[in-house]
Amino acid sequence: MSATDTGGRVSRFGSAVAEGWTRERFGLIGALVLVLVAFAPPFQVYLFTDFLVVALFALGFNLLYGYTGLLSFGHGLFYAGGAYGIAIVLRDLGPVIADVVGAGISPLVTFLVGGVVGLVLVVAVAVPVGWLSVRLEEIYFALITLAFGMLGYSLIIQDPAGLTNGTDGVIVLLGTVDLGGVSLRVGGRRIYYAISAVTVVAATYGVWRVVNSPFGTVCKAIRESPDRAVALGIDVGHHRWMTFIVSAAVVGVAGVLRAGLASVASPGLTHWSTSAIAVIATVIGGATYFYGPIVGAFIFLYIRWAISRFPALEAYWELFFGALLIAVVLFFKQGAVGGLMLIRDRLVGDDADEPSDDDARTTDGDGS
Amino acid sequence: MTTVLKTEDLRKRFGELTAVDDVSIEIDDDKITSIIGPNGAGKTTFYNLLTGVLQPTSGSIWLRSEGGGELADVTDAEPHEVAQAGLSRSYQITNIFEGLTVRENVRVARISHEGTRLDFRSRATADESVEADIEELLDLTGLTDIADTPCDTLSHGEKRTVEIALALAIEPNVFLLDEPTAGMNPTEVTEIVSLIRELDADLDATFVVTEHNMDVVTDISDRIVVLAEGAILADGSPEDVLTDERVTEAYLGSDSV
Amino acid sequence: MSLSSLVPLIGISDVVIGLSLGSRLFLIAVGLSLIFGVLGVLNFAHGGFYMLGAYVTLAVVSNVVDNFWVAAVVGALAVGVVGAAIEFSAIRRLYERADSDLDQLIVTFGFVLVIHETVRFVWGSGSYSIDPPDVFNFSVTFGGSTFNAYRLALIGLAVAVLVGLWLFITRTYFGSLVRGTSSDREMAAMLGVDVPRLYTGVFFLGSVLAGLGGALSAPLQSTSPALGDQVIIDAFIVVVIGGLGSMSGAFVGAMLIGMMQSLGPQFISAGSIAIPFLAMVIVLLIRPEGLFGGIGE
Amino acid sequence: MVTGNGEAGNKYNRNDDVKAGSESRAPVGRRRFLQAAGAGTAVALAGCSGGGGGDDGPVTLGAAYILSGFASLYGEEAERGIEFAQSEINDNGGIDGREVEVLTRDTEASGDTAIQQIRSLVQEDNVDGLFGLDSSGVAQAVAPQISQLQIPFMITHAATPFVTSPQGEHEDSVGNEYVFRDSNSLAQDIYGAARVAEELDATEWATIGPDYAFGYETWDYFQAYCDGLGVDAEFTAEQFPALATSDYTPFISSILDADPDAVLTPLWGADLTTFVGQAEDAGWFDQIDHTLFSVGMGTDLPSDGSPLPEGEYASTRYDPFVPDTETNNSFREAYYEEYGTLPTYNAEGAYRALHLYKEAIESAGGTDPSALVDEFTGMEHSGPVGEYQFSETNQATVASIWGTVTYDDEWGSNVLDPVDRYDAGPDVLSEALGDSDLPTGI
Repeated sequence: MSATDTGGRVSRFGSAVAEGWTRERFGLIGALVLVLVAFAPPFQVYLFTDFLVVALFALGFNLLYGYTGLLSFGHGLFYAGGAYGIAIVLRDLGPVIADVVGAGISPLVTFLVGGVVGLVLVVAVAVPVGWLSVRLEEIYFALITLAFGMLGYSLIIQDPAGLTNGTDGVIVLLGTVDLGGVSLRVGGRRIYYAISAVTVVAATYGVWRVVNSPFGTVCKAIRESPDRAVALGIDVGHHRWMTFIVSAAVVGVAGVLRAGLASVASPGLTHWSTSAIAVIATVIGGATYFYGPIVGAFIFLYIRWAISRFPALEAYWELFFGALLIAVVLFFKQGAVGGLMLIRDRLVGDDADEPSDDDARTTDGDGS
Repeated sequence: MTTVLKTEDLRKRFGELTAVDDVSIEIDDDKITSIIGPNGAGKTTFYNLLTGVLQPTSGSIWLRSEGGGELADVTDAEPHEVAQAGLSRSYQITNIFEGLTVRENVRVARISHEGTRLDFRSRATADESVEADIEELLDLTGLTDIADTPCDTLSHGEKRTVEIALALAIEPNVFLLDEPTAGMNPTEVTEIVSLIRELDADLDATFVVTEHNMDVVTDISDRIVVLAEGAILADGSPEDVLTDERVTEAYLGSDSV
Repeated sequence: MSLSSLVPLIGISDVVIGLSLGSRLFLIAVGLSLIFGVLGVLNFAHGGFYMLGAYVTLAVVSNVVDNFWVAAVVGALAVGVVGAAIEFSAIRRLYERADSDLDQLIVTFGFVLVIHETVRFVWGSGSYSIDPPDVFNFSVTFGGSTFNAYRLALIGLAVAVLVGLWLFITRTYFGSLVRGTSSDREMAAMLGVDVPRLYTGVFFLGSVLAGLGGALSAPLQSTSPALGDQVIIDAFIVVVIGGLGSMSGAFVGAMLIGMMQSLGPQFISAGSIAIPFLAMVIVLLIRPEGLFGGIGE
Repeated sequence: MVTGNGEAGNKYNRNDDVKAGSESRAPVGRRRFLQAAGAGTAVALAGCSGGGGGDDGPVTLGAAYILSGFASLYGEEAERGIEFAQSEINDNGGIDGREVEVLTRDTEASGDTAIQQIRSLVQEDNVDGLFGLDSSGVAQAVAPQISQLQIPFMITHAATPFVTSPQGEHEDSVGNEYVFRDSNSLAQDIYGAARVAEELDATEWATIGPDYAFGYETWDYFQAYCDGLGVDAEFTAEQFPALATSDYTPFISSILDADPDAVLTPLWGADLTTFVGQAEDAGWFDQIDHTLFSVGMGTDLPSDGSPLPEGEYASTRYDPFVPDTETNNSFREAYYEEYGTLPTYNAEGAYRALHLYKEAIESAGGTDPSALVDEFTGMEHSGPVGEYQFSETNQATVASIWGTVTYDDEWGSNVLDPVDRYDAGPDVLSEALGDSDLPTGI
């Protein structure tokens, strides 16, 4: 890529930002927010990291639900898979890795190795589980994924292989990187936030690419009408299986980050009530929108936090989300993102060309 | 004249009911063939057998593959394999991707045809030749003006046209149209009939139509096959078939119920 | 290692306990199965209904009338009213949707949260238990093992509910409407059945069964807000194994799982809680309509 | 009738139709609400972490207990102890003239939740010190976080020895300089159980415990002590049902089939109440000679129907009658006057934690975390539980207390009578553990 090409891109980006509420301007604001959050008080950094992780969890879940119409009540299995993968590597291989690469850098290397192991583990589980599950549809798919999730939960609790430490889970200690006198605690709020933010942004971009690829376009078609897709020569079962695996992998990445954030990989991650968090966030945010799960996760985490500021109410936060879930499904299935779009259309007028929508058509501009 | 689709002694039983009863038929590429029959004659079951949605109890189905190869046995093929082999269909009750725009609908079909279904790295819109094909198809079916409209906001007639565009986009050898004029007003019927005539003239695909509207049937068909109680009752040119007494009887008999 | 001495023979008490656990599971599952069979709704909140039935019964016994049976009936009817209200105000809006199955599941999941938190608000997060009704509150010793006579009574009650429900469905006019509507809704509507009212009625009946299950099981378990979440999963296992929509299937499935829960702690030390889920997966894959009987009663 | 008050009497007169495992009460609800709302404003203004308010403002402490679910009564008891100590301190000049405030948070029975709550207390509410914790599993997950947050944590209940066993001593050890415990640990408590076992005419032993760290560790330590002390014991059956199991019958039946002479059970909270009722139905107390309840007296709240059957053995971390000192007697009397019940060990542990902070802050002249840690390290202290010192591993050298459950009409409550105190210092435990690789945690 030549220098002028880069310069052209930059100036094009600049004019796009100046032009109006374009994708570029939203992107720039988002990047600024991500940087600014790093300087917030520690608890706010923590809360925002939590939001990013839950957002990625829901985003992965919605790849299956929003894009192929399969509602999984068992994605906690992959969330836990990522978390346990890294937790077990940290516990059992940490010392070995330290011997090989030296103690100074080993926490970072172990974290990376653990992340990769977690991801591989998740995919290894998702391949057979997905292959079996996508044979079923609708309620039956929800039930079989729930059963797989709870099967995982039972096995983690009962720990026949002696790996998961039963009900108590595996403690995650990320350690401190020590390089030439500079020491950085990997689990430190701001450092871990940086790791999470980079990972989540990269994963989100990856999912966005998938959604807008030929593969993702076919996914959307399957959601709209599976038998029509079949009649066009699409092997819907196979496609759903592939989507299942990609979806699980994304959730697995979120699980890896969850382990470091929570400092423990606990069996509760694979319980159906954890899987339900992805459902809640996605439905509230709007399942038909790419950004729906992210906005939903934001609402979920921050409203929960706001409620927790009032201990008299704290115990009853689930009531709020239960009621919200019912209201959204009954009266406004577009969810929060749909609501935001409505508001934007009112404010900007209908002539704005849907810049923040998720669909493939929004990318027409950069083809040339 | 070439045979593009052939069934041999095709039979489908549901318990005690024989829905399709030893149907043997050869479809030729130089004619528009209409398959008609009273309600319950087995047309839908017959279509579902041809497209692989149902498995026949006995008999076989042969389809000429793309590019004029040999007839291949597709009796046991999965529905998507039948479609890939060159048999496309439209549905009696409109079945399109409602949440997508017209162009996206067609793009899905083109992606399927191009075999890039599992490509998750590149952009769906990145392949310029695919995009050009889409434009051409939209132009052919007269959908260019509404290409970026989400389908759930289209009129019934427009949706029926999208349905045809979708089925055509996979470049079928054989195109099964299941009641293309169902639910249309007279203006829309005229438009769709002329579209089918145009397409038949412009494309290599062989059209097979089921239809209730007898005016449409006589208008577009070169050959009519009448099904009754799962079996072929009559087969021939429109003039011959429509004057056949057994056909009149079958229809009147069913209508009088 | 002393494991060898851990393996006893199956005693009478194991069977009685297994059947009583199964009876409890049947009472939870049968209403779930009925509602699914007729309405096609998988009611995630059914466990919450069961828990609510137990709480209302406890509250009535301690505050209103000191009679377990009266309280159980009040509890069951109260839950029925709650269920009917939920069907009428929320679930009804979803029948005509394209993806109604999943929307129903999500909405009823919303009610799981609402019921759980409401119960916590009213009764706190602790757990309660209740003595069996006096008639059955005595110990029975049988082949060297002792159990409360109410365990036997519960088995009888479950059988009575099964028989009563069967008679109701097969011998009454309402039952014939239910059967007709479950096999072909459009046809039933054309024949003049008021389908919406029938649906509300069936949802009421299913909810009553859930509430009754909670009420009758209360003397044999502790009642806490977590109960609903625990039993709904058991109920899913039972109805899947027995066949969604099948009542006799729910009975057989419940007894199987009950025996498994009774014998599990003795024979399988690790992995015992995984087995029901494994069974659920296998049944869904091989025979999604369930092991016993098809859709119907 | 729900038995929700003191007149209910011994559960074994079970005339009541309903017995309550616990019932939600919120004696300090309103106050907590106001404090938290105030703290929220303070954070918004202060904006960053560290130290807490100035030296003139109140001393803020964070408490983390189980306030909901199967063991919520432990949190509620701790709240009473906190409230009691708080008004005692604030009515007598506070801590160096400063008021003491306590923010109480619910950990549930989840390590994940507990860590989040503790982070919020430290980083959002800027508390000066932390105390609490009921669950051993939670404590094991929390301890490593405490050393990262670099703030003292006084555990008042969670009993796992591994949080006061320095990291590296055993593969499960997570002890560090910031984590202390003012009540006795499982290693101390179960030493007493083995001493009781020594005296009993029972050779076949079984256990039924909760399916997490605490249940397993209790059984491991018991077996190790029996070996170490040369107790003639065989270990014949073990069952570990999940927390919050609603029906223990299959597990009970399985233990009964094995027919042991005695059973040690660390079930606790509402689980214990449920278990005891169902065990009684199954004829447990007729068939099994001795049952040892290692957490029994914490659950055995007179107000909630006193679940423990008379004549069985139970331990406690604090006994309201022993030692017979002025401090203990006046604490018991004042507490009884205030709440109408005897103080449970969880109330006493929390009560003492506040006094420990008072002493440390006054002695250090401020709330600097590392100064507080220095003060606590090796501190000698006395309270209702007696005189004790913090060991090298930050564990209080309190005694193991076991006795026979006896209903006492005067107090309307179960008490331990007769009761024995077993000295459980480092040397005693390490000798009793013999060849075992389990740490003493002291």
